Amino acid sequence: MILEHKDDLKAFREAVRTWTRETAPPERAHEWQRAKGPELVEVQKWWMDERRKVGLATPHWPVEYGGAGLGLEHQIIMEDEFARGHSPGSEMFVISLNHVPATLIPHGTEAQKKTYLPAVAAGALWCQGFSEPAAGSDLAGLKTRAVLDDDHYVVNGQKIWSTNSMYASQCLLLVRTDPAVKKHQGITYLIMDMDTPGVEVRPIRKSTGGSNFGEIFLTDVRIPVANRIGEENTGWMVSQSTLASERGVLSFNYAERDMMFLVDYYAKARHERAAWLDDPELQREFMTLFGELQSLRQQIRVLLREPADAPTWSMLPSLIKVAKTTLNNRIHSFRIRAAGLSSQFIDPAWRAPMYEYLESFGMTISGGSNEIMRNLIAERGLGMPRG
Amino acid sequence: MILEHKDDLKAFREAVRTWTRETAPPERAHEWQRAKGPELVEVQKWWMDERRKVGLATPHWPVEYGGAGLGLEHQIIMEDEFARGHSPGSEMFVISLNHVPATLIPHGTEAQKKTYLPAVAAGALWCQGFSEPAAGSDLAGLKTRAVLDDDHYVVNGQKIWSTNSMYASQCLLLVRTDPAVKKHQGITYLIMDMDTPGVEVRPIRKSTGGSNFGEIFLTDVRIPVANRIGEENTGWMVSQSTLASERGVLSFNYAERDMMFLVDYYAKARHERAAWLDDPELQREFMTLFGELQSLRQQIRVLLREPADAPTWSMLPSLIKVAKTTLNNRIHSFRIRAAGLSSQFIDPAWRAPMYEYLESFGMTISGGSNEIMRNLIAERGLGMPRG
Amino acid sequence: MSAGSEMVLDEAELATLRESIADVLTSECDSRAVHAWLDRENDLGSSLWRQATDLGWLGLSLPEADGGLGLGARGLQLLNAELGAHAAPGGFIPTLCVAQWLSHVSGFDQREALLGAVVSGEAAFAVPALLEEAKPLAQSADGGTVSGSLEVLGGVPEAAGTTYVVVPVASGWAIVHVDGVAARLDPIEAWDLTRNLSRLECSNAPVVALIPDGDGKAGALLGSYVALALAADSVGAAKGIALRTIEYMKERFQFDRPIASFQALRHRAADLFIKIATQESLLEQAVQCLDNGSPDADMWARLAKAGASEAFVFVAADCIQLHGGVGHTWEYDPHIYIKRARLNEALLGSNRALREAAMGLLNQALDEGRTTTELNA
Amino acid sequence: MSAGSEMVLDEAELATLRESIADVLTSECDSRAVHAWLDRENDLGSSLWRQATDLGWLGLSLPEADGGLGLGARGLQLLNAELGAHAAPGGFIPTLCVAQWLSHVSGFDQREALLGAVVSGEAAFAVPALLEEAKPLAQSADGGTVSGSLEVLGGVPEAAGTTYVVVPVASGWAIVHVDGVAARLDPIEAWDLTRNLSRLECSNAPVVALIPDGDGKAGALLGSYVALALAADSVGAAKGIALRTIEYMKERFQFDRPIASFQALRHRAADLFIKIATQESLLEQAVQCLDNGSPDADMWARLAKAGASEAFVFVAADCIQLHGGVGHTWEYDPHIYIKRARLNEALLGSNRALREAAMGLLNQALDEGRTTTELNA
Repeated sequence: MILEHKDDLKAFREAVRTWTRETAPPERAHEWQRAKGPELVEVQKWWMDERRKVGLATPHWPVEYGGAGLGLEHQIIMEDEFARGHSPGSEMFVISLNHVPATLIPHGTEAQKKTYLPAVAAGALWCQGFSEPAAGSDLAGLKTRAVLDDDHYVVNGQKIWSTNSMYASQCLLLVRTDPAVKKHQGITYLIMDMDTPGVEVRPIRKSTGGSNFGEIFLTDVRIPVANRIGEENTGWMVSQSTLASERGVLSFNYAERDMMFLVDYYAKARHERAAWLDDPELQREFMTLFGELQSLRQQIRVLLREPADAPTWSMLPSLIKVAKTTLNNRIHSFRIRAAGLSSQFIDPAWRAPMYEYLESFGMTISGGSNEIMRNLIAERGLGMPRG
Repeated sequence: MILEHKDDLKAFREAVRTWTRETAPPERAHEWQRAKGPELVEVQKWWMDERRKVGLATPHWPVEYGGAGLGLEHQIIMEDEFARGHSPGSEMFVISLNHVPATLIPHGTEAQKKTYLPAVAAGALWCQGFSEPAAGSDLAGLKTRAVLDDDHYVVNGQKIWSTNSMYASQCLLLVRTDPAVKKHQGITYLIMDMDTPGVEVRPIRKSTGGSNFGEIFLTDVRIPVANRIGEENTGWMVSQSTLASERGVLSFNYAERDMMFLVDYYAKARHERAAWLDDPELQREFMTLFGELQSLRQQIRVLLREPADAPTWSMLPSLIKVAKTTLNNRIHSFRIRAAGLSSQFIDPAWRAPMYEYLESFGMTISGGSNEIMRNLIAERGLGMPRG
Repeated sequence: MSAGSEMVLDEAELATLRESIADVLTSECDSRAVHAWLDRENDLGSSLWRQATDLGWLGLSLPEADGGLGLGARGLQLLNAELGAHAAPGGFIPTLCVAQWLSHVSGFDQREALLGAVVSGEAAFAVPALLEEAKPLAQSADGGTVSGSLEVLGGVPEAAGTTYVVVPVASGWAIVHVDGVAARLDPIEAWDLTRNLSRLECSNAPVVALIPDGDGKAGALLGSYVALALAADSVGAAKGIALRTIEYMKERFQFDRPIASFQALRHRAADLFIKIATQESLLEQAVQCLDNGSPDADMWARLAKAGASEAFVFVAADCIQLHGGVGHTWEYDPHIYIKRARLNEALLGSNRALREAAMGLLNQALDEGRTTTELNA
Repeated sequence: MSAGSEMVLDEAELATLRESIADVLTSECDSRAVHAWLDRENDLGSSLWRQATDLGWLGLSLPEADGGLGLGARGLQLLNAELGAHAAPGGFIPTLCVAQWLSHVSGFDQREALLGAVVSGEAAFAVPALLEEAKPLAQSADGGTVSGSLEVLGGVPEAAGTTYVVVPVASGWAIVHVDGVAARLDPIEAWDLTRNLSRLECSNAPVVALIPDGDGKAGALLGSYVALALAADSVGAAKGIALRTIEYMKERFQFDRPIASFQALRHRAADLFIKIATQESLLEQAVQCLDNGSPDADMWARLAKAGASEAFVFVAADCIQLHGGVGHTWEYDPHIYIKRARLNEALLGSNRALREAAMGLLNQALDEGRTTTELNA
């Protein structure tokens, strides 16, 4: 019904828009905007179910794996319409719908693809076990140990910052199988069922008091060799496919929503005759932020146009990463100062300034800290030698 | 007449004040304020001559070398009164009056002291030949080579950033006498007459177009061994006495003058009803800068109270160095924006905003760049290990 | 109205006092204790308040005649810097500042009773959270009662005794006793869990005492004490979290090196201390002026609060980032400080308004032919 | 008033054109040539102007009907970014912007003559240096002449031909021919030696043409072109000096390592490019809006100029420091750029005023029920 318009982008957009409006009417947006924690999981599961009913859960997957083979332009239209329609988000399923196929399709066995891809398409929530407490930005420094015992790996160690691990059924797991070789060698990639004995997830509380990621403690966890993706000790290479699967579509969706929010924020301020509107300094600061957010949207559009297989390394994703995360922090810092004392009261409202401000500090670290990004920009982008 | 009051600080201050007002009446301040280049040299020589007549040129020197043995508190009073009286500056004689005795008195021969200290007291202008183009912040990396030839060193090489070297009669010179050993060893300290054949000084043009330092080119310059300060290859050790001789008195004088200037600037703006006074953002920015400048004056007073021979390394000089130079830059940047377009027109007025702004970029580098200061603060002050 | 007080302790004695306060807080109010307090697992708020009373902290600044140690603004600075460094919970700022203020204003007869009760820990104060912008509450015809509502800093649940609120009225400042009936304090839930914010509801609440303030100078002085206390808290807290962060960076290894060894991070750490040092000295200026009874104290105190709280926000925010991934988790310290920093920034009045007020005071001084920058040399 | 124009070159062709401009400037206007120009040792100003004429740069943006290449705002951006990158001397911005503006406003009969003369290099323009704040000059009763004085950007000594000035008058904008008698341009000595600033003195100077501007939209459009050109110059120049600085840092050794290898400096270099990239995209927004004839072009152009010129100041200033000791000497490049940056910042109107104007335009759009942020996805 919607997918039948896939060859006519205009009609496709129209169909997505109509469906979105009917399925998740913007008048109900407050319901999902205020959801947090398990409630948010429920909202996103419901929304993904609805998308699935009309073929919009995995339309970007290859046809042979149950997708519709739609291209990037369709994804962008979808994300654009979802953003404009104030629909629920889907960021919880980023690993399931993007990382899992990006890893399994090139590197998985046929059995793995047949087992896991349909399950993911049907709504299984996956998490990722890459980061470790001691490794931090040095991802390849991971120490979680896997020892082969007959047809199982016995895994001991600890993972951290694993988004939604407390709700996930499976985990994309990196383990060390050979501690004697260089750190990038000796890593193996496994699929771990989260209900395997010895797996314990403890939610990590963030500065807001909420939790959306956890620590995964692994004690003598037995994972079948059949769950290995790729050969033993090739995990680092396989993981590059996982990490490369993020193509900016999510950033696009976020930036679109951020601009809609900022425009609404301003309209509301005018409507309420907010005091800050009379302060020239704050006026100018707002216009500066407004301009930079529009600029970010322009940058993301350039990023989406960049060919995925460009021969040279592009600075753009790193530039955008730093720019968007610091801009986000500055916008909410502005809102705190514009609101004054009341910003310091706990406020359950959607996107309360102090809540968003605190959350923004997660962004400047996760997904490659801004310090790592600056290293990359300087070294790979500008050719400045390492010290 | 003034020195006779040295045991009564209040009377001493009064005497300095009266003399300053009579000798360099503030009504004539515009004469020395607009002086630049050779004209400024003349002004400062005249002023130093006047100071000499009443014993205020070298009062801080030990009595045995022709000084009056006055302490730091007297120097501070003098600098305070000179600043308040809008008198001419004396920064050209910093090396002559501070670095030379601080080096010669502990390390020089009797003959050197007898030759040079009276000459300096009589008005000789010295310069310093430490920095080199290739060495930069790595002072000890100097390459200017001195080879012993009978009773002379034959010197070849190049010095840079040598303040007032085009007007100087002598130079405190660091040379490399042993290139085979570690860089801090193998350095020798010499006194060089600037009229020795083979010495060529080229003024360096600054971004303002003016010059107050030069490059010194040394070609087969023959310097008598008798001009060596300390033993051969101990020059680095000797140079620490030179560098330690700056005790913050000059910073004190500058900060006092800067605050007087800022207060006058503000009074003038009010008098002329400057447009920026109506802009709340600029009002607040001015008050921020005003507060920080007062804070700097407080910091410098703490610095002056710190014992010179304190057992532990103090962060304070480095903190002040970065704070004062960046504040200076910010103040003039503010003045540029407050003035608008007219700040971009060449203006011969004293302390024109763009002139001072451009000059301020010299300060963030010279005397130990702010980057070196940050290294020192982190390593020595905060105990953070080198990478 | 002079706020001058003579210094009763010399520098070495002040240093000893500061150390003794720091020692108590290091032992009673370390990171673990504060975290437990946030999770409602201990009674740190009231135990600290009791201890402060026992140790005489609440009277540190008050004149000796009022049962205090006579340390004035210097005492406020010293104590609040340490409380800030340890992110200590409690209603110290409003109680200390109002008491200090009451010892310097005149024209009411409750001074002895009120100040005595503060020193003995039986009374606590609350002040308008936005003191600089506070609008007068309605008074009854005879001026004997006030009615209306107001957001206040304070309302000290940990204090066993009586709470009084300083309430702006048309003719000055009314002291109102919170009796839970005519005057009620309802706690406001705020991000910073180390401070108490409340909403005062007055309905014909009897006025215990009235501080007349025809020319606004009394209110300005109270504002100066609050400004100074917030600045001291900010400077102390900024230094506290910066030092903790540097310790963490020395222990945290990445790429087989302590992250403290990365030059880009070392330079940022240095910049934090450069900023802190600047604000520490600006605060020093305000302390000296308040203790000297300088007519410029109001200006410097406001500039100090604006600068220090902004620096605190900057420092605390960068400390989150310098911690890496754990920086924005509940279990580590930075979030405690960034929340305190943001609250300090908002309290008393916006820093924008405070700097404008400072410019007004500067203009006034210039119009009166007074220099505001005089310093001994 | 629509400024819409259709794009006549595709992306690859634009890239080729950009490269060809860059090639010419790299060969004719490298660092050595610009330094010689500052020292009055060559005639770079006029040789570059001649070359620009010969290569058709002055007509790049103009409609094909006017003898141009029809590149519109895109052409202004592309050319000025390259001129900025090389710190090229000359009066390009006023001439290019006024010509572009004249091709889009109507109501006067000199269009063909004036634009033809620009393309052929026979005419140059000057505009009020503070266009956004320019006050009308006095007009004679019949409106035929103007009198008064005004600071202008332009007055192009290197241009062989005739100079015209756009002068604000009560009813719109008068084009005045600088004849040296009734209208005179006196050069203003400025820190930035790569630009021409002049004081216009008019004494009953005849009006060559009048652009009526009852609703202020014509003036706003001229301001948008100038804003866009200044933003492009700023972004190009910021990138230019940043790249030169990084090259210098790779060659400059300290402590036996290239200074480009110090992490603290590498992170600062990265930050420069993050800032530049942001402003480049904001400029892109303005270019698209101007070329699409969007009613929001005036808003975006002003935000682009404010942001880009501030970023340029930041970048050029940090490049001085990143150069170390030589950074503030005459012989190295950074001072050329910081002076250009500071001038860009001041031109047209203060960035504070431009952002306020942008907010006014945003409010207007919202009042008209228009979104200003629409982008294709």
